[in-house]
Amino acid sequence: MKSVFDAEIIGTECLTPGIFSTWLSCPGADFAEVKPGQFVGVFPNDPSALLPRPISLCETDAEKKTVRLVYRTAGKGTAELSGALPGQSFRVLGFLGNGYRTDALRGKHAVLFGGGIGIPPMLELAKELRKAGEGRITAVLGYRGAESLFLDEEFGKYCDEVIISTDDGSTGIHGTVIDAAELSELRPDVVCACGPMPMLRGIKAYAARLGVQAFLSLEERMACGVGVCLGCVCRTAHKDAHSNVNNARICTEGPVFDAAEVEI
Amino acid sequence: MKSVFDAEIIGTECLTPGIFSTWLSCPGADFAEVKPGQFVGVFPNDPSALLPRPISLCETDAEKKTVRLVYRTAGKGTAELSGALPGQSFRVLGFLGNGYRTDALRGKHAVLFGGGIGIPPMLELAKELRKAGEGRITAVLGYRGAESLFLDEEFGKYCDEVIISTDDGSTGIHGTVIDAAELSELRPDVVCACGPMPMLRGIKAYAARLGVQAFLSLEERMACGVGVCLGCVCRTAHKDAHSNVNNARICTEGPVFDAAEVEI
Amino acid sequence: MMTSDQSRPSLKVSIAGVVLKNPVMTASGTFGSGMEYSEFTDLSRLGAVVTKGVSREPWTGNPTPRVTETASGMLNAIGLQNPGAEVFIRRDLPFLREQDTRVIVNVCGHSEEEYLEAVRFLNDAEGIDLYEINVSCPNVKEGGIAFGQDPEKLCRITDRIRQISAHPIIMKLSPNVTDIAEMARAAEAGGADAVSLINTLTGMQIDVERRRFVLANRTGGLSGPAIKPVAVRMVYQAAQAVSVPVIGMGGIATAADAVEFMLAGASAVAVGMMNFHNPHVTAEIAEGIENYLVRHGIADVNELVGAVTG
Amino acid sequence: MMTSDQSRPSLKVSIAGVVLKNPVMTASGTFGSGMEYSEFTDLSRLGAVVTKGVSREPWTGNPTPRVTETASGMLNAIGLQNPGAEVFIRRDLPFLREQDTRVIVNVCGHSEEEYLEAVRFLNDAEGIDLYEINVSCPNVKEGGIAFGQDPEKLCRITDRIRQISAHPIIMKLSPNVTDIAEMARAAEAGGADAVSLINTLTGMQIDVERRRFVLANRTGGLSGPAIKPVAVRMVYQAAQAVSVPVIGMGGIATAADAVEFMLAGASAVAVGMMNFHNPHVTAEIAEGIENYLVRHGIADVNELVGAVTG
Ligand SMILES: Cc1cc2nc3c(=O)[nH]c(=O)nc-3n(C[C@H](O)[C@H](O)[C@H](O)COP(=O)(O)OP(=O)(O)OC[C@H]3O[C@@H](n4cnc5c(N)ncnc54)[C@H](O)[C@@H]3O)c2cc1C
Ligand SMILES: Cc1cc2nc3c(=O)[nH]c(=O)nc-3n(C[C@H](O)[C@H](O)[C@H](O)COP(=O)(O)OP(=O)(O)OC[C@H]3O[C@@H](n4cnc5c(N)ncnc54)[C@H](O)[C@@H]3O)c2cc1C
Ligand SMILES: Cc1cc2nc3c(=O)[nH]c(=O)nc-3n(C[C@H](O)[C@H](O)[C@H](O)COP(=O)(O)O)c2cc1C
Ligand SMILES: Cc1cc2nc3c(=O)[nH]c(=O)nc-3n(C[C@H](O)[C@H](O)[C@H](O)COP(=O)(O)O)c2cc1C
Ligand code: FES
Ligand code: FES
Repeated sequence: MKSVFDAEIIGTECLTPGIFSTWLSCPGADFAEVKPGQFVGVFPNDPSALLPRPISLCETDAEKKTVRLVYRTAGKGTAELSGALPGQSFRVLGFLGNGYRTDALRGKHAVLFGGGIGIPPMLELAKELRKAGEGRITAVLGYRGAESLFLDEEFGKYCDEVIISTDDGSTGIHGTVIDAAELSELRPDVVCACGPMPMLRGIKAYAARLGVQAFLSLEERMACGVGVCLGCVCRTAHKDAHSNVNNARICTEGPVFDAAEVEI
Repeated sequence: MKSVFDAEIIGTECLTPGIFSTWLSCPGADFAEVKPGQFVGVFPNDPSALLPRPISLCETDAEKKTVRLVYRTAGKGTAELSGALPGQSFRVLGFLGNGYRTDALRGKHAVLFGGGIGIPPMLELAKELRKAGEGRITAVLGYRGAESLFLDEEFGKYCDEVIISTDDGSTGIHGTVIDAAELSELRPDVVCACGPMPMLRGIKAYAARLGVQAFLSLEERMACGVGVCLGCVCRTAHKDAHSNVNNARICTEGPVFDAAEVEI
Repeated sequence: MMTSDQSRPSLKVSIAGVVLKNPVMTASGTFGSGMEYSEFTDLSRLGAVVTKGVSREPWTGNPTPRVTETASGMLNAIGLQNPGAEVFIRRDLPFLREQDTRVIVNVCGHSEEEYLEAVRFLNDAEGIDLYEINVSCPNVKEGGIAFGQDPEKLCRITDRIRQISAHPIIMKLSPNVTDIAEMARAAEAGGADAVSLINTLTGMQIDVERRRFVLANRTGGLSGPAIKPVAVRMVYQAAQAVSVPVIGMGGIATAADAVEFMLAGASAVAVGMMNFHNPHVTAEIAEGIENYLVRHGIADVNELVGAVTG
Repeated sequence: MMTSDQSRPSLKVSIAGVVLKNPVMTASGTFGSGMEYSEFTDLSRLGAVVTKGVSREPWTGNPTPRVTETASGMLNAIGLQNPGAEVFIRRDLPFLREQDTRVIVNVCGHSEEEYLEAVRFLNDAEGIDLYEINVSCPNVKEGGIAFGQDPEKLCRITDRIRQISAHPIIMKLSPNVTDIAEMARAAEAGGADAVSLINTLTGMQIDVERRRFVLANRTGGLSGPAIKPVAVRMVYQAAQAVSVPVIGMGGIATAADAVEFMLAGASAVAVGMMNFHNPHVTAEIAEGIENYLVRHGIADVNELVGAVTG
């Protein structure tokens, strides 16, 4: 069940300049149905910044009731979070969004694409798929350059293969994640992706070429995070059941969509 | 010289419910000309609360570059200050206002009247007058009742006599500070006062009856604290030199005024 | 009646003969049709739920980005996306009817005819207590605010809706006008049973790094605590100008804010953006108003209405 | 010229032929006549100092309380207290003339005649670069805003002042209007050399514990970051409507905010309430704009003006 709960900072680490990893203790949260691909809304303590900041779950531990967020410091909310000391608290709204139906991915060769700050949610997905057994998991992670790598080693723990691509070719394959996937002649049964819009468009086309299903995690500016404000919609191929027009709410029907269902 | 400086909390103590005493370290402040009766403007760290909070100097230590503020928690600014931990910082604007010309009070029998949250600035004045030598210092402190006393014992260190009055008669003299002064048959050469407006009006009349000079410390809502916004004026008997009308700025020409000069 | 209840103040208010259990409503567009927030707040603790704007046909709304944050506020340019009156009646209304609260349906249109069509269609549905007519949305090209900025058009459309409406109507006023009192009087003259205000102030945000408008629609409506002083002023001016009830909104975050609007002249209040900051806020405000009344020894919340003094 | 200077961007802007070393000015009424803040900020680092409103005769202003804080903003109802043009010329102007910055005198009056008298009297003084005519103060009973809310009156008073003015005139517009573009056009039609906006939005605050208006004047003008989105929108609309320069203000707190106004169409900007939060803010903003230009490889600050794209 969704709720507003207090989350206390356990610790924060800087992974690479501008990218932070924070573990939070959330004793009041309901972890019963938490899924990879879901996100939380973190409320800044700054009383002039009133909207929740959507951040994906990078890892969760339902037993300890902890979550890990990995985020780029983009403005005042993420700056406040990254600077908070252990013991400080944030109000958090969660868990939000649909997330991945991991049962549908089980036993297949899933290729997980992550680009830049779209990488964090793919870690929890890899972890859950690994737990779910069988199947083959490949991660294709795209960065700007060698100096901006983060989380790549952690993917190794859960994936059969981790492929790195960089824009400047300073490490891994020189090019986009799609260049990397094609060069590596991957043969996925299903594709999952999170990253900037041009990358998601590329993935949609890539999956279509291969004739496989692709699940894309979309982003949009949000206000409520729970489906009431209609701030966060994306265009859909079919009439969305909630809106009765071709608009689905990313915070509620998404953020994970079947690529065939969204017009991006 | 006035400036904006950082003030670090040394420690905070609750004197009586709702009244706090905070010592602040102000290494960047210019203490050269600090005077009793002056005040500071404390900026909340809350980014939605942008105006400085005027608080009188209750004590200063020019050598250690520390100031003591004693204040009532009236709203968000004072609540934030009272809750801040040692080591936390506030931006402060100071030192503001004219303050008392202690040389003019030296060698006389000065009666210092303080009512409620008007009491704190009188402590620094008593201390400075004591330092200045000779003269006789009487403090008349008005409280609601016995349970709301604060700072009264500290006045004993600097004053020849400390008279307490309470609204409910639960301790000291039952009545106002003026009742207390009259009952005690005080014979001041000069009177100084800080407190609520009805009390100040009473003091003005009291001093007029005795034919002595009275210095009153006035309060008004402020925005800038430095004389530019004209938010904080009071009516004056004569045309004020700055305004060219009968309005003086409490933050600049005041907060201490000769009672004969202001229409209250 | 239990003795503990006898000493409790009365929170009931009446808008055009419709009795609300307390003066706290949700502001249109910030509470969907109640379903989503019913996970957080027991809707029966609210005076009324005001729905997102409903038009006769489904509306797609504006392109994204549609929302952004500002200092103590936000901008939105949703553009009144809604599934249309049929889906509303079939899906949302039955849910609302069961919540033991009043149901106020916010109505929008691009033209006089569209407003009338929507009202005619909704008239037949079960479970609507009041209409709130949104003639003040700054985020749609035609209709909306055009009626809210011209007193003659406002009076005329109010009159036409009143003629055919099965329920009392609240006209929702725009703050983007020179003279709010004139607009309130125009609505009253047209037969409005109540007026509500303020809708959002038109604003804009520019991303200086990308040198682009943040909102796809360029402009959006400003709401939240930032605008509260403007809203309180306009509620005061409107309440001085008309004798129909005024419903106040704009930046309400606490019970004290709600009381402030009532002292300025509002008979009821609505909470908008702050739902996004705290999904429990509406019920907390209703409770806080009761505590205020107890603390001040006031027996009936209606005693607050317009009770500010110089 | 030193080599390091050759790579520095140009910050110069021109308002009606008057060249400012950078686009950062102080907003009238928030900087006195410059004296007090010269303890904190070197005035020569500013494009211009805009004085507190000056009238022909001294004005007493409103009773207190005159100011109060709001969420990310404040209300003021000073009521244009000022010592009158004589004292201004004798005492304040000589100080300002020595500061190596431009001097813009903000002028107020209760009636057309009073504005004209003030301008005639100031015309003879040495050291004034521009007038800013305040026809938008919400805090005085007569004059002020009355001219700022009626396009015909605004055009007429602009024309009459223009006829007699020894210096170019900036008309300062009120945001409390339905259509800001119409007001800007009216000022331009009357011969304004520039327009500045926004003045404050009329607002109100009520003390709920005492159930009284916080300000003695009941209403006051809202300023600060809270109103920035409204100000940016109006500056954009005004700049689209007229070809004279637009001076933008309303909640500017940082260099990014200043750039935002310039992208919306402002040729220069003014900083108001935030002086009270940080007396160094104006010079910091001037420096920050320069850094922005360097970081974005822009050679001339004028390239920013109106450069926002969809
Ligand atoms: C479903 C979802 C999941 C996300 N997961 C992550 C993640 O795991 N790690 C990460 O670093 N970032 C993530 N983002 C982006 C993240 O939400 C923004 O970077 C963050 O909100 C910026 O907040 P701020 O206060 O630091 O910036 P500010 O610029 O101060 O924010 C101002 C306002 O704009 C909104 N905003 C600004 N940038 C974005 C953006 N890119 N997307 C949505 N809203 C934005 C903020 O939420 C806030 O309301 C995600 C976004 C969405 C929609
Ligand atoms: C010269 C001067 C000296 C003062 N000295 C002291 C002192 O030594 N101890 C003390 O407890 N109080 C003192 N006060 C009163 C003190 O300034 C207010 O209690 C304080 O500003 C309240 O701030 P807040 O944020 O807690 O309240 P809020 O209600 O959140 O404040 C909102 C706004 O109103 C202003 N404000 C509210 N109450 C007052 C008030 N009574 N006077 C002036 N501004 C007010 C605040 O500064 C702020 O701008 C003094 C006031 C003045 C003018
Ligand atoms: C996201 C959003 C959507 C809104 N949609 C509507 C709407 O459909 N109809 C309407 O009359 N007002 C709408 N409003 C305006 C609010 O009902 C309210 O009048 C305004 O936001 C001021 O209140 P607030 O400051 O408490 O948010 C919307 C406001 C927001 C923030
Ligand atoms: C205390 C105060 C006094 C003001 N006095 C004047 C004035 O005398 N003349 C004028 O044209 N504007 C006056 N203004 C309006 C400001 O110049 C400015 O237009 C407005 O405050 C918006 O800018 P800001 O949000 O940066 O403060 C005053 C504003 C404040 C806060
Ligand atoms: S963020 Fe409000 S509907 Fe998605
Ligand atoms: S507070 Fe601004 S002049 Fe005194």
